[in-house]
Parts: sequence; structure tokens; C-alpha cells
Amino acid sequence: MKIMNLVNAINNALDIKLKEDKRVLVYGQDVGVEGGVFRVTEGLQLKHGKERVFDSPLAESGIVGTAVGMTMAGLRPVVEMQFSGFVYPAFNQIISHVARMHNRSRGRYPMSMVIRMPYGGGINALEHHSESFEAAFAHIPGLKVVIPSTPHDAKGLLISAIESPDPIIFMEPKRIYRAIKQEVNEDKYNVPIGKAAVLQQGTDVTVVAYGAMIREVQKAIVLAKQAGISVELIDLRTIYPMDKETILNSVRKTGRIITVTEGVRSFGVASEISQVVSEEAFLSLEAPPKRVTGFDTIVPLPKGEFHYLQDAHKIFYEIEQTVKF
Amino acid sequence: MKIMNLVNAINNALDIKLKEDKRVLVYGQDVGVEGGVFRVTEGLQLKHGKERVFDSPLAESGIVGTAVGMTMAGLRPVVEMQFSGFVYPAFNQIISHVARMHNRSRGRYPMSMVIRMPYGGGINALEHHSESFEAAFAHIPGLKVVIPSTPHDAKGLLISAIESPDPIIFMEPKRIYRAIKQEVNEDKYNVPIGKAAVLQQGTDVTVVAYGAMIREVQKAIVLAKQAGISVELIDLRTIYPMDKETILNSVRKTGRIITVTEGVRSFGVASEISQVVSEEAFLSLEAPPKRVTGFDTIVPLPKGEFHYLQDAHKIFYEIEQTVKF
Amino acid sequence: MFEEYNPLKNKIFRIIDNDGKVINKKYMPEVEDTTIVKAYKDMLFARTADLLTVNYQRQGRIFTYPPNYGQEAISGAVAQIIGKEDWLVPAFRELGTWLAKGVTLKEIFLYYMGNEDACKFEGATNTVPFAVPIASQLLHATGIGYEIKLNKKKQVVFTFVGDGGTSEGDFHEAVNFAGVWKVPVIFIVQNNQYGISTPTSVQTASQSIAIKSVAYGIRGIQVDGNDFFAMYAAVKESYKIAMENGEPVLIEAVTYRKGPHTTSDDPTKYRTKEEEEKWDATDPMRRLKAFMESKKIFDFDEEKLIADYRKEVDRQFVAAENYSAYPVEDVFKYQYVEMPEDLKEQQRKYEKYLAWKATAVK
Amino acid sequence: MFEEYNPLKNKIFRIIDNDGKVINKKYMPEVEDTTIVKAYKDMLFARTADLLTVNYQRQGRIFTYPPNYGQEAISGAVAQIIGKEDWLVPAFRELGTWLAKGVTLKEIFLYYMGNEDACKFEGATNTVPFAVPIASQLLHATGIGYEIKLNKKKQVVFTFVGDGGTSEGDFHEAVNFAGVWKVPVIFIVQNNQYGISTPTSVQTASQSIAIKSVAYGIRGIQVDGNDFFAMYAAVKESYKIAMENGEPVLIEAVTYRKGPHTTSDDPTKYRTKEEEEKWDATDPMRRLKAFMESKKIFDFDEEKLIADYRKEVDRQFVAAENYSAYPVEDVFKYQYVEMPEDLKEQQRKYEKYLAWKATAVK
Ligand SMILES: Cc1ncc(C[n+]2csc(CCOP(=O)(O)OP(=O)(O)O)c2C)c(N)n1
Ligand SMILES: Cc1ncc(C[n+]2csc(CCOP(=O)(O)OP(=O)(O)O)c2C)c(N)n1
Ligand SMILES: [Mg+2]
Ligand SMILES: [Mg+2]
Repeated sequence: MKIMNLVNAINNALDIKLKEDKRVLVYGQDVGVEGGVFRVTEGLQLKHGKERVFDSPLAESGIVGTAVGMTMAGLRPVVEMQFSGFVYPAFNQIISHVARMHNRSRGRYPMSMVIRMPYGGGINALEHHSESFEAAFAHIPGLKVVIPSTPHDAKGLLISAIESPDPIIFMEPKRIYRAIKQEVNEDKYNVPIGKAAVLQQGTDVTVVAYGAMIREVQKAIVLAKQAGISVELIDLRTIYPMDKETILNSVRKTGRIITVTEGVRSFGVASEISQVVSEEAFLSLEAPPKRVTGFDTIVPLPKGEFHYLQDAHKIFYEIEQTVKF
Repeated sequence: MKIMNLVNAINNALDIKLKEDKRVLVYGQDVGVEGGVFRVTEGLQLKHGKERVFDSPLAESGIVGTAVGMTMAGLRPVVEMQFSGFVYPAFNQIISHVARMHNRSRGRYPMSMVIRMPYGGGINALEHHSESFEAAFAHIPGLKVVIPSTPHDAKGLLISAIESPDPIIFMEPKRIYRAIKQEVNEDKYNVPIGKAAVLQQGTDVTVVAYGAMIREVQKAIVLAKQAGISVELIDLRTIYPMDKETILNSVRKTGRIITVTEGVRSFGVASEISQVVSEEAFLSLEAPPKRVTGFDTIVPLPKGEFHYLQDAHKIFYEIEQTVKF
Repeated sequence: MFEEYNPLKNKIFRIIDNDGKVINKKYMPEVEDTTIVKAYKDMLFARTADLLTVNYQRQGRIFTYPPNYGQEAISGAVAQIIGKEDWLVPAFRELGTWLAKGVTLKEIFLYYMGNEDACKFEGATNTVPFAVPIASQLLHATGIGYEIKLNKKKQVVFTFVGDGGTSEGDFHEAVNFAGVWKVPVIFIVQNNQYGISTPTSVQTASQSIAIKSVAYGIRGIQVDGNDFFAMYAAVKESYKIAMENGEPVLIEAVTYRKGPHTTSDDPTKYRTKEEEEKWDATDPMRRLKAFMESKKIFDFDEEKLIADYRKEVDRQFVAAENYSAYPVEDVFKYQYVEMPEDLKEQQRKYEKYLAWKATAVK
Repeated sequence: MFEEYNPLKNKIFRIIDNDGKVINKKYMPEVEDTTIVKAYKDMLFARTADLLTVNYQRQGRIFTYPPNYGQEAISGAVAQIIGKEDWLVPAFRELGTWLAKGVTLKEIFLYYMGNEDACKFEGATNTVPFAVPIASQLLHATGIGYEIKLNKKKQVVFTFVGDGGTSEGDFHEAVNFAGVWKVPVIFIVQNNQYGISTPTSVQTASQSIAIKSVAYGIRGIQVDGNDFFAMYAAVKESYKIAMENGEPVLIEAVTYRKGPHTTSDDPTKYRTKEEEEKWDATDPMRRLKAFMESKKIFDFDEEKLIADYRKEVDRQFVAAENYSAYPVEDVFKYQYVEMPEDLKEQQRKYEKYLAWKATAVK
């Protein structure tokens, strides 16, 4: 066991897979010599060679599109988008090919590739550096969307992602890249894709969250406890396919649900979770399913960003309202 | 008044705006000489000149990106994506600029431009020619998303779209391009953006739909009537901003809601509508809000497409189930 | 060849004239007579199939189809060179190359009948499904090229795009990445003068498409795409460069789409009869035939052959028509290798609905 | 000039050497002494501001900042030519050009303090906000060029991108559209040898970036971007071509990013001291100063000037620091011209929450 933050854990997962599977490649902008702008791939080029860990030209469609080709030829590329806000030039490759090649070829070319990208706000960044677009990826059939919230999960989920025969959008909550440290097993292990984790048992209300929001909810839970409210916390971990069972079991017990996400409110992940619950646990619901999310706005620049971000108080405020309903 | 189908009505709207406003331009792939692959822009180049109605190179990012520049310079471009399945190369321009320039420039450069695109299935087309991606556009702050279901609305909504100071994604249900004919006023008129229409009053259940789905719901309503069920039908017309008031008023009356969309089920428009109702009319709901949608799959090629599409029976089936709940 | 026909010189690489006469002896490739005959027959088969397919479409037996008519020499040449282990990353207008790789007409028909099973391409090694989003496939070719280089394989990637497709950003990125990575990819631009109704002059102001190779530091050449021998020589040389040096090459094959863009298109809207007639004189099959006749190697009964081909085409067409129905599960089962529970649930519910419908709806 | 320095010839356009000596009399532009002095002072002001900004960042008073250090001659030249009605479509590393258009340092500081109000650019005509998604802005320039052409205006569009940015599909589409549409846009590629840590050789295998102009049928030239006179002459000539013929031009300005990519970057990770020293010898300010000294027009007290500039920079910095707080409503009000009801509702609810928080949270 070793103390790792998310950056270390992801680096470790890549290192393990590069070592054990010659088909694995890591590339993207500045991931080679520099080790990535967040140093996630630091040292990997030195260890695994310039042919398997390298800098690409500055072109996201190019990065993802070539990865599609490599995957068809039998490699297992893990490509990085420098920020999730810069994945959009690759959107056509993702939606038209990454998500569809397996179906189009009727199983001949599974898209076992991973697209990693740091996402989310809270780091005082420029425009386009703070977005959370997981809802749109989750709406694209053919993709699976994974978001870890701890170093342990980040490592195990990334290993599972690289081993997955299906293409994985792997979104990394950069706000907590270095903020959360944990003992992590240095050996290889998997955390399964598609399984949520109940981080805390509770009886009054279920809160579903993921990524950097988990930490904020945990703070809100402290406030709730002071107010005598018992919260059950679910870390979704995979956005699609969603672990409905875990969510529904919890809501059947608590009768109330709040989803906390960083992204835009309307047509977002929270709406989907709420609707799943409304549809399948209607009679258990004692209060309307609630959303704590960003606004229907662009993430403001740093001076205004705190308005947009979810924090413990905002979450607690909604918890209290829902329980009072 | 003149009998028009959707194609005629859209052509007429473009013609009127080209004539009355010198800032309006129409361009895209094959829209000039050819008049578009669906003949929507037929005759416009002849009437308004090659400088205002023209063919562009085959590059969607180029089309949308240059339109952003034109708009900043004071023009009002109306660009066409040949099919909505080919809009993805323009995704970066849409999300990073069309949706944001007004905010980024703090009001200096409003993005009064329109991106038109035929969308949806049911025309026995190749891959990528049948998609319904409105949910993702609606999730992007800064955009407004409009979908007409009749020639009358198509004309009035497109005129409003061109006059809108905000950028409009204008999605045209190509399945009914020529299938629905109607008397349409040849003069200029507006249909407001952001307002749904109650197409039919009813008491047992509210059905919300838009685009080509309206016609299918109307057929289902006939079946429902035979089964003694009274359906209230709402044509959403604008996906974002959503006319919550009209929907909520209806559900407060009927106590039940079903949303019918062509697109992918998860993280789709139906989830959003359901959640809005759950959140704001929770106590009125007598049954879980339901979704009649495509599957979480790629639209199959023609031989399998009918499985994916919503038809009167599928809609009726859900209506019956919901009313029985 | 790439020196002498450096695209900066604005010279088109041509070997035979419109009457099949060799006008460029220096570069006349050594091709066995049997290969020439085979190439002609390949082209004839492709053309026969192509014309018949348009008929099937008119009869309502398939959906929209993009004809190859007039562009047969390009694939005709590639077909004689591309190997079993080489990769094909197609666009959608290189029928002869697909057939050479082992794709069957039956599969192609199945595709235009609207069934994804078509793209399994069961008898074709290293062949990728047709690409509909223009130019996006070129990046796949570059990526495959990287794998070949990484694993030091003896393979070449062939990929195709149209003149219109060169306007897309993906064209730029694909050729640029290939140049930087130095990978064995042959990019063939079929410049058939139009992208649907849009002439090449609306796509780019560059002197040629071949010259775009300069922007990527790779070899390029403009070839008369209706000249079988020029195409053969250029592809052969490119293949050598790709295989031996591991380098990419850009070939602009100048041709003409004699038919409509697809069966839904009406070219009279945007081009003149005179233009069509002018290009008719360059028809690749007539030119090759004239050459063969002059060399006395056109020693078969063409009418008879066409009749045989038609039968074969029809046989495969009917086989495609008789392909088994589209089972419900096929809507779901290829979306993922590991299917999400919820998707399974969607399938179950849909099957339940179908059962209801079977009894409730008469 | 564009003939003689046709990028196919692989010659860089240079006028003075590293010691400020004129080595290319033929193309030495006619520039008034006062303009030269003004240009030097502009560059000095930009450099002073730039270096100070890095200091402010180190003090934690602004967020990440991308320095211009070493690239001043490019904007120094453009600044003397760009007119009030001309458009500027910036990337993010051409400080001197922004200042020339009337953008204030205060606005620039406000931007890097994280406030959108910065990009109103109140005193700058026809100036577009900074573009973060690399190369995407180039298409805006082409679109603006179309408007100029359509309405027969007397304007030119200046737009900037880095060497890394030329790899993006949008670079290709923007320059290609400009070539086809024939619009007056000057594309300036600041080739500062790196995109973050990635050297230009990883971006493209082409002989130069200027040569990419050939792919679009437009004029291009490779210029020593650290040579004020070469930049001035090339931009002046391009301006004439754009204004008079309405044509686009591609200028590759070869320069060196002496500082880090941004204040978060550490260039020692990916480049050597020797390399940095080699480029140091080409410093644009030293070269221009040497020229001026030899012409005896360096007749001001540079130290004194820098001191004045520092004061001015600081004054504007403090003004930015004192800019009013970010009101809640600013999160919402610029999203749309016609704000959706639901968004208004989101604002109301948030304000209600803030009111609750003000009392409930101590
Ligand atoms: C990204 C994208 N945009 C638009 C289309 C619609 N479309 C299909 S074929 C075609 C023209 C292609 O022209 P070209 O590349 O010259 O190939 P050709 O059809 O002439 O063989 C267009 C615009 C598409 N398939 N993909
Ligand atoms: C589309 C996109 N991808 C990635 C980034 C992250 N990024 C910011 S600057 C930069 C390098 C730019 O290099 P270059 O174009 O040479 O300009 P320079 O910074 O050298 O001036 C990168 C990769 C971005 N801003 N936009
Ligand atoms: Mg073509
Ligand atoms: Mg650079």
C-alpha cells in the first residue's frame, strides 16, 4: 500500500497496464516528455518508450480518430484530452465511430479504447477549462462513462476501462486531483464499471453524486447530522450504464432523493436519475426528487465561479428542504 | 393562403427574410444551385443572388465557424447542416462559440444566427441520417432549440428564429417534410419561440411530443378514444427554453404525463420533462411520468429501424398502461 | 515519378491517351497481359454490377445508392495491387476495391437494403465498414498505419476520399498525422469533379488536390484516374514507398462521376450535357479496351461476359433479398460487448410490447 | 516579395541580422523614424507589461498567464499597420496588437483575474474576445472577411494562431474557405517553436508552415518574426494585397517563446539551455535597438521610460484589482439576450438560497 492522490493513482493504473499489455498505448497533447499538464502521465514515456507513450499534434479529432484506427488494428489506446472543454473537436469521431464501430461492423471491431479527460470546475481556470459534459456523453449510445471520486476507485476503474471491450469516456475530477489522498494497493486490481458504491448508510434521504461532488456532499452530511438528518450517500462512479438497482434500493428505503452534479441543470444527469426513480419507485417517493446542479449557464470565470459550484451549504439547504417536504 | 408542406413553408420563411433583411444569408452544402438535398432552399439563389445564397465547401465546422464571424460583423446567417447526423464536426464551434460569444463578450456580440438541420428517422436512410440529438443541444447553455411539427409553425418559428437575437438550433423533422400539407399564410408572421401549443384538450393523461412524433401521437389518440381515454396533447415546439407552464398546467389537470420523443431514451428530452413535472407538480401526479422514446441504441438501418421508431400502437400501449396505473 | 510529377509542376500523370495509345513510354508500367485482362474484367464486373444496382434501386428493391460509373479505373488499378494483409479503409465509391478485398456483392446489396450485417465483410481481411461521415475515415487509416509501424508489419493501408472530402478538417488532420508519424498509408482522393452538386472549384482554390501533399511534407501526385496504366503505375510506386520506407503518399485521381451523386440526385440541375460529353471521351473502360485491342489482347466475348456477370450479380442480389429477417435482438446486441442491464431491460420490455401488439392489434 | 519569397523556395524573409544590420536592402521598408521609435516603445511597453504580469501572477494576484516574452516584434509591426476599422480576431499571445486596437491593460488584467467583463473591450473597435479553443477563431476571421467583401467595405481582418494551432482541422477549414471565398484576411501564424511542450516538428512534417498556403491557393511567406522590419514589410505588403485585391495571405512569423507556455509551465522539462541561448541572440528588441543605435535614433532614456511604463502598468493593474465585485446577476444575464423564464427562476432561487445562507451560516 502507498499513499496516493488521484494523479498518482491514475498514473499507476496506466503504468501497470502499459507494462502488462503491449497493446496499450498512451498519447495526446503533451503527455509524453512533459507528462501532461497535470502530470498524470509523468515518467511513463521514460519507462515505456516513445513509441507507446507520446505527444501528438494539437488536434483532438486526430487524436481520437487515429485511436479508432489503432483499436481496429488491435491496439488498446488510452488517449488524453487536455481538458474536457477541448474534446468537442473530437465529437464527430466519438459519436460517429468510437460509439458505433462495434455495432456498424456487427461485432467485428469492438472499440476497446479509453478517452481520458480532466473535467469540472473549481480550479480558477480560464474559460472552457471547467466544464462537466458527462450528460451528453451518457446520452450517446455505444459509450460508457466513468467518473471516479477517490484514488482507489480511479485506479481500479481505469484498469477496468482499459480492459473493457467497450469504449470508455473516463472523466477525471481535476478539482480533487491532488486534494484527496488515500492508501492505495500498488498491485493491479479492478473496480467494476457500472456499479455504484454506497459510501454511507442513512435513512432520511438518498443523495447521489460523483466525482468532486462527493467531497462536498460529505461535508453537507456533517451539517445534516447536526440537524438530525440521516443521509445515505451513493457514489455513482459510472454515469452510463447507471447502477439503477443501488439507487432504487436506497430510495425505497429513504423515500427521498437528491442528485448533486456539477454540470448544467437542464437535460443533465440529475434529471435522468430523478426520472429513473420516479418511473421505478414512484410509490416509495415521499417528496419530489431534487436536483442540486449548476445553472443553465456557462461556468463563469473564476471571479464568479463560486456561484455556480455546489458546496456543502447549498447541498445541505436542499437536503433540509427535501426532508421537510 | 396557400397549401404548403414543411419544405415549402421553410422555403417561404427564408424567402421572406432574405427579401426583407439584407443582413440575412443562406449557405451550406449544396443549398445554392441545387437548392439543398431536400430542396428546402430551392430557387432562393436565383432570387437573392449568389452572394447571399450559396454553396459552401464540405466542412461543417467551417460553415458554422464562418457564420459566427459573419454574425459578429453584423450579418444574420442561416446555415444548413445537410443532415443533423453531420453536425458533429461543427460541435466545437457550436458549443464554444455560437453558444458563448454573447456571454464571453458581455453582450457585445449577440449570436443572432440560425443553424438549420433535418433530423429524425423514418425515411429509410443510411447510417447517420436518422438521428435525433436535440437533448444534447438543449443541454448546452446559450442555445435555443426549436422543432416545428407543421408547415404553419415551421414558417412562423423560422421567421422568429432568424429574428431572434439568440442563436437557434432549428431542427426539421424530415420524415414529415412533405407528408403534412396545410393552408399557410403567404405573408410574414411569427410563431413565438419558447411557447408550446395545446393541440388537443383532454382529461386523463397529458402527452408531450414534438416534430414528427405529433402525427404518431394523434393516431394513438384515436385508438385511445376508442378505449375511452381522453388525451391532452401538447406540441412542445421549443425544446429549450421549455414552456413549463403549459406542461404543468396540463398535468395538474390530468395527473398523468407521457413524453414521446424519437431520440435515445437515457439522458433524453423525456427525462427532463418528466423531472420538471415531478419536481413542480409532485402532488398532482397520480402515476409515474412515462417516456416513450427510442432505445439506448444507435438508430438501426432501415430493415430494423421500425423497431426503434415510435408509432401509434406503442404510444397507445403506454397511454393505456399509465392510465391504468 | 514523384520527382518528375511533383505536384508543384502542375502536371498530370498520364500514360495512355483517350484512344488507348501510350503517350508516356517512360512510365508505362510492366503489367502482364493476363493482369491487364483481369483488370479489364474486374472493371467490367464492377460496372455491370453498378449499373444493375441502379436498376434495382429504380425497381424499389434497394434504398439510395451512390454509383461508381466512370470511376472504375481507380479501383481497377488498386485491385491488382492491394494484398490480402493490406488494409482497406473505404469511403463509399470504390466498389472494385471492395470486391478485390473479398467483400461480396451480396454484402454490398445487403448494406443498401438497410441491414448492418452487411458490414461484417466475412470474407475480407482487414477491411473496415463503409464510412458515411465524409473524411472521418482517413484518421482511422492513419491510426492503423501507426499499428503497422509499431509492430513492424509488412502491410500498407489504402484509404479513399472524394474531392469534397478534402475540405473537411479530418482530411487535414489525417494526412498531417500520417506525415508526422511517417506511416504507410496511401490516401487516394477520387476527384470526380463534384461533391453532390458542388464543383471542386467551390471546395478549394488550390491548384490541384495533389499539391496539398506539400502542406504535410509527404509525396503527392496528380494522376489521370481514368487511365488504368497511370493509376496502376502510381499506385504501384506508392505501394513500394509505403511498404519500403513506411511513408504516406497522397494520390489525386482525376476522374468524373458519370452518374448522379446517388440515385436520389439529378445532375442535370447543376451540370451541362457538353461537360458530360467532354468527359465521356475519357471513359476509363473505353480507353483500356482500345489499348487492349491495339495490343490484340482483347480476346474475349464481352457481350457474353456481361451476360454472365449479370447473372452472377443477380444471383447475389437475390441472395441478399433472401437474407433472413432482421431479428429484434439485432437492434440491441451489437451496441456493446458487455450489454448494460438497462438495455437488456429495454429489450425485454419491447418484446413484451410486441407480444401485446400481436394479440391486441389486428 | 511573395514571388521572391515563395515558400516553395524555402527562404526566410529577413531584413536585419542579429546585430541590427540591414542585410536585405531591396526589401527594407520605408518607415519613418518616428514610426520606428514608436514601434520600439510599443514593444518596450508590451514587454514591460508582460514581465510585470508574470510578477503579479507569482504574487498570486492573477491566475495563469501566457507570456509574450520574445515575440514582441510581430505585434510591434502589426500595431503600426492595423487600422481602427480593421478587425482583430486574436488568439491569446499578441498583447501588442490588442493594445494597438485599443484594448487596455486593465481589461487584460481583469481577464486574467477571471472576470468576463474584460472582453467587452470598450475602447477597441472591431475586436473580438480572446479565443481559448485553439484555431477555432480563424474561422471567425474568414466569416468577417466575407462580410467585408459582401458589403464592399475597406477593411482587413487580422487573425493569429500558433504553430501548434496549425494542426487543428479548423486551421485547414478557415484558410481553405478564405481561399475559395477570396476574402481579405491576414492569417499570422506565430511559430514560436512550441505548443506547450510540443515542438513544431511533432506538429507537422511540412517544410515550413508558410508552405501550407499552397494547399489553399493563397499567398504565403515565411518571415523572421524577430525582425521588426521584415515583419513590417511583410504585413504592409499583405495589407495591400488584402485591401486592394481582397485576398487572404498566410504569414508564418518565426519566433521563439522565451518564457514558459504559461505561468504554470516549466520549460526546463522539455528544452535545453543551449537552445534558449541560441534563440536569445535573435531577441527582437535587441535587434531593433541595435539598428536604431546605428541610425542614431535611439535618443531616449530607456531606463526612465521603463520606469514610467511600470508605473502605468501598475496603475492599470490596481484599477483592475479595484474593479467592482462580481454581482450574482452577471452569472445569468449575458447567457441570452432574451432570458428564458426558467433561467430567471434559477436566479431567483439562488438568491433565495443566498439570503438563507447569510442568516443560517455563520
Ligand atoms: C460530414 C458529412 N457531411 C455531409 C455529408 C453528406 N454528403 C454525403 S456525400 C457528400 C458529397 C461528397 O463529395 P466527395 O467527397 O467529392 O465524394 P463523391 O460523393 O464525389 O464521391 C456529402 C456532402 C456526409 N456524408 N458527411
Ligand atoms: C482545442 C484546444 N486544445 C487544447 C488546448 C490546450 N492548449 C492551450 S495552448 C496550447 C498550445 C498552443 O500552442 P500554439 O498553437 O503553438 O500556440 P502558443 O501557445 O505557442 O502561442 C494547448 C494545447 C486548447 N486551448 N484548445
Ligand atoms: Mg467528388
Ligand atoms: Mg507555439
